[in-house]
Amino acid sequence: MNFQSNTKANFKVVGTRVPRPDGVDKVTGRALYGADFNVPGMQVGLILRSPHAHATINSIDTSKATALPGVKAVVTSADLGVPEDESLRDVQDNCLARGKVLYDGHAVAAVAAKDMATAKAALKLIKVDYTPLPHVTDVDAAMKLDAPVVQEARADESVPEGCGPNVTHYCEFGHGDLESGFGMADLILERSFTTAATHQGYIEPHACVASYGTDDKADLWCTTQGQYFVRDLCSGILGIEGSQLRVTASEIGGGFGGKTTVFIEPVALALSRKAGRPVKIVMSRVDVFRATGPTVSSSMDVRIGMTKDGRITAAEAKLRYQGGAFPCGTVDMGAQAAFAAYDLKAVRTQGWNALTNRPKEAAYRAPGAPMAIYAVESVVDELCQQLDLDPLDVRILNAADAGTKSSYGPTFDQIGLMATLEAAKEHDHYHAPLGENQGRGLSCGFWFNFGGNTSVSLAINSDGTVSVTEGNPDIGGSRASISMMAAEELGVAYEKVRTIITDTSSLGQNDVTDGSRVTFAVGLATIKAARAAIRVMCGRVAKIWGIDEDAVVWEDGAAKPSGPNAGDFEPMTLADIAAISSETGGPIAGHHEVNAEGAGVSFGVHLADVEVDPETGATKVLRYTVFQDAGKAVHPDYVEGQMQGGAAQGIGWALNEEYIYGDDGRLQNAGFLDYRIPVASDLPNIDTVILEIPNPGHPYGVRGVGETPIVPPLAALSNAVSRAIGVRLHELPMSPPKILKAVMAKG
Amino acid sequence: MVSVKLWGSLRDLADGQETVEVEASNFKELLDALAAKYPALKPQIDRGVSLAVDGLVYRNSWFTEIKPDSEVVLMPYMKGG
Amino acid sequence: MKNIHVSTTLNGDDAEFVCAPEETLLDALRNRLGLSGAKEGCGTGDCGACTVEMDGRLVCSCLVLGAEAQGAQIKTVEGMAIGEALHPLQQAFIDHAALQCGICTPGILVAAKNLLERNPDPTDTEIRYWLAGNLCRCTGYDKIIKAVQIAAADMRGA
Amino acid sequence: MQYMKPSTATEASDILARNEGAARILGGGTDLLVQMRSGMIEPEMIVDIKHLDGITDITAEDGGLRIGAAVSGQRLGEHEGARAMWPGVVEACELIGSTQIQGRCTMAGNLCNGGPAADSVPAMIAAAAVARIEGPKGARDCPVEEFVTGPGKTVLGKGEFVSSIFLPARPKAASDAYLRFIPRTEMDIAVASAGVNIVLADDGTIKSARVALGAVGPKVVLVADAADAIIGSKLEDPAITALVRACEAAASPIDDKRGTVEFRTTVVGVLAKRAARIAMDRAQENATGEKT
Repeated sequence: MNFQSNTKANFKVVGTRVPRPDGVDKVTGRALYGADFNVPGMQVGLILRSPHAHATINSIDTSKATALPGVKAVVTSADLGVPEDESLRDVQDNCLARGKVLYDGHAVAAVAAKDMATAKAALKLIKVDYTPLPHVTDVDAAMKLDAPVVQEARADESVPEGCGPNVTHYCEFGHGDLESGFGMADLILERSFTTAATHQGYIEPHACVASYGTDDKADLWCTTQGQYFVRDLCSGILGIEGSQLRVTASEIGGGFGGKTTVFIEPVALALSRKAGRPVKIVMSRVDVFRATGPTVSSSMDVRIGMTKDGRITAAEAKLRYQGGAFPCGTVDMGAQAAFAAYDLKAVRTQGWNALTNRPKEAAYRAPGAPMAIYAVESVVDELCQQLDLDPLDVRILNAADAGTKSSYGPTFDQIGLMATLEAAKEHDHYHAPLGENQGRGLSCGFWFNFGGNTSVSLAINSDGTVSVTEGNPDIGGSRASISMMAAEELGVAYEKVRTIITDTSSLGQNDVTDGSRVTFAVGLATIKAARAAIRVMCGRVAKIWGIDEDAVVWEDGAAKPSGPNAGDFEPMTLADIAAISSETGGPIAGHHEVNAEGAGVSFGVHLADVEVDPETGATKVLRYTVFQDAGKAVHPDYVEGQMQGGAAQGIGWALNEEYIYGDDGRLQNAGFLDYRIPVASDLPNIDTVILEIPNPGHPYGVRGVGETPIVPPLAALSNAVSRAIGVRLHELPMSPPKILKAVMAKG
Repeated sequence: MVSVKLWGSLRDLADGQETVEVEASNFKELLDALAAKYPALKPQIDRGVSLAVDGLVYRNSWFTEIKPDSEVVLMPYMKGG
Repeated sequence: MKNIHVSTTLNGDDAEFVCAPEETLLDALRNRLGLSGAKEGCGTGDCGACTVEMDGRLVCSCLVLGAEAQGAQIKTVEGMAIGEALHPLQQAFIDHAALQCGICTPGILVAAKNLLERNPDPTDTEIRYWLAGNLCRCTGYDKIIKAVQIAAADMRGA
Repeated sequence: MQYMKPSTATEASDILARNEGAARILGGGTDLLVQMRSGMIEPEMIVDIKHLDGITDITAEDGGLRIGAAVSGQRLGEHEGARAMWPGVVEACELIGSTQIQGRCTMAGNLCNGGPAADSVPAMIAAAAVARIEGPKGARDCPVEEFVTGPGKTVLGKGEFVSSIFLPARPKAASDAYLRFIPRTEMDIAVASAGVNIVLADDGTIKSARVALGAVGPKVVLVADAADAIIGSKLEDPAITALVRACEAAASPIDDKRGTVEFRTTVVGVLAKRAARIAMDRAQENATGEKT
């Protein structure tokens, strides 16, 4: 039979809305998350953090803490080596400061003690002698030539002469002749924007239990988006071999990119090594905000030229991002994504990254894209307003499509942007009447999507059931979609399949659950693993029937003769074959290991209706609709869930969420009270329209869907607010004081 | 020969060219050839690059086949959330 | 530090535990009584992940002392299902994909159950305001509200 | 640390007096436990007052209502009599925190915390509520507007605690309302707030009024000029304009992470205007028995 990939059209399981296999565990409280895991003899680990935005550490005196009864270990960066690899060194220095503290909340030392009270008392006994240094938290201030220097000599070779000392990276993308393009425009608008740093805001704080033996064998249980990456980082930092550190991922209480690195795990391992006992660290919410990765904050200039009939003639963006106290390349992705939705003859984006005294940036859902696209989509909207053009028609007129040379270089293959725009145009939301103080905004969004390293093992059990083993934590129902694809390929009932997520010692490498990769890449590997098992089963049946292996085909969950010439045999089902596997050659399994490519980009379009109270500046979201190309939607409920959840995060970013630093460089709102993520009563129902334009890179046509939906809400909300109040804001979040100020300034 | 399109900030490191030509039949040969011909590109290649071949983005697959008429675009190594 | 002996009723059963005076009910449930369904998301009453019922009222168990449970009736997510039968809310949450990561789910289920016992036929707006203290970062709340409505209809019919 | 559960007011007062500075009252605990958690306070003793006689009761008294210090927001909201008589106070108390916080928080605790943004306090001050204080020398009463002396500071002396809040009797043609502004729809601290209490004359004009503003100064303020602006009116436009001006003039807020001086000053006037209109509608309905 033919095992080549093909894009399947008729599905039995894929596309249905089956109950997720971990559902009962998660509605009964039985599921074990990071902080729910305990081992005997466990000590409590606590981390001492910097009260300064920027300071030299002259000395750390841990003697009194070490001497406190009940304290089992105290560690500082002196207990770790200095990794050669620069990015690993940055990760380590972020987990325990070396020489300088670089931001408010930067970890300095840690203790392990018999209980929380002792650990707290021990932290107070650690004496750190600091010399405070000048600090900088704003990106534009950090870019200046005379800005306080966060870290010396961190610029890479891309940074041109003449940049300030905190600029670590520069990038530029685009094609065509900008000046002649702008020359053809009837209207050119140039606008500047800023966006605040936002946090992923997962409800589960980071937590882990480390158990390090005197034989340098260690186990780590933690909440993470990628146990393998945690293993690689921790074994590098601790200087132990990867095989000797087994990392098991707990159930994960949200990540959104923020759990793609380590913060406490190497510290817990170092404490456990020194204490000779298991150590558990659970971060407080305050520490999560102060010391784990928010996204970048940005300052941006966008210039776009348009003809009076709505054709964009040239477009340019300058993006300045800060990603905290360590170099980061997020601006690369913003600069590439900024104009992805448009078919442009002349386009250029430039990006700069600057260091600031803020926590090290971590990935957050489509990292780098939301802010850049917000700026672009705001200017496109204003051009439409000034030229009196329909904003959706203008998007359709300029939309990227198959064959478009994208703003970041490659020529697009099949993409779903036009279909989503047309779906939005046909939808009744776009034509519904609006009342006083109400406005409608729209925005396109884009994300690249990735594949990546993936290993899947699939066993056919002798009772005719199927066990799938994979290595990517299930954040939003992926066990269900993986089981569905296995069932689909094997032709068995969904209920016959159970998918489990295993530890780093039990399966080959799996990249982090990021880049909207899991349903795509793990699904692909699962389908291929199932095909490998089918090949074994067909071989067994061929022997039983005494015919050629090629004369056996797999259909509807059973091996059948390929045609009348192959012979007349009763089909043998998977269960029939499994039951006699020990007699026919032993256990039957399939596996697949791949660095999956061909993920396929994803586009979305969002429509938002808002009402602004002109006397208070309060914005109420009245109606919201998400249109997105999902490729084949394996489990439509969870595809819709990604679209709704991303939209809600983007709405929070647009309206209220922000990192607020005081003049002292300290974070002022490290808690859910003043870091305001949307609550249930803030939001309307979020309607979804799934477009299914198959991805040719996946056997079932699957595309990643998780990240794109956070991108459009920023501009959709800003465009809606500006149309509601008749004046445009150029700053996120659009908190009520800013909106009221704009309304009052308008008069 | 394969034509490789460089992103803007790499062009200064490759004698100002937007497109460079190298002899390569796959991703790995292409990276090696680029680094040999334009040593200034090596730091970025070592940090990681992705490659778009005929519109599909590959993050680091050495043996991805490249045909002489393929559209090849170098991109920064990408990460997601 | 003098530990306190506490006798309470937990999901209908007598329960006893010893806790430190400053120890929260949440810590007592998780560390003394072995029930980890209530989660700590913030420790300051701002996220609702630790929601339990105490004498018929919803509380953030992170803002209640363990000592205060003396003589009280405490109900947690672990008490919602009866034997093999899930509570209609639990079933609706599974059937209608009202959870993604699931960390907020126990708190939301306890809060929603308390609402439906007071108001069997709430409006969407009433559900949204009742659950405003239960943060969910994954779902955008849409499917949660719908699942509560479906469970409410189911319970009215039952 | 110790956890104490006194059963009489004398016992409670005695414990507090003997442990001055080291003991803290536990009512609903929704502020206390947050402060303990953050390390802001480290009490040596916690005095749980929920077991004192009458402390969880709502009782009729002299035509008004006495609300025990441990009555939760949700319980107050369930009390039909309280809702009917002082809807503004009840709705203010119901705005303290989430449903879960409502199961525990109390008006007395909200008051004793001494914060300028406490939701129930402007409504209580507008209502001319009176705090009953128990102490070593027995009970004494203190008008709520005199209770807080500065941010986090109150009139409570050694061994004293609040045992109840008294909401006075009121005529039929009267009502109150409370509004606050928060950036979200729930779960935030008030950025500005206003409580308005009015009594109507037979001709439908406002006979007397009290207007209190929150989060626009170091403590909640009772603004006599704002009340004067609407007394004698039926909230016609000039009276409303005068009310807004008086509130803006009385506001002396700060810039912080929750709002700016400009924003708070503007919005507190808007809230006072809107609260006055709601109170007026309610009072007219009470006077005529008809919905307006």
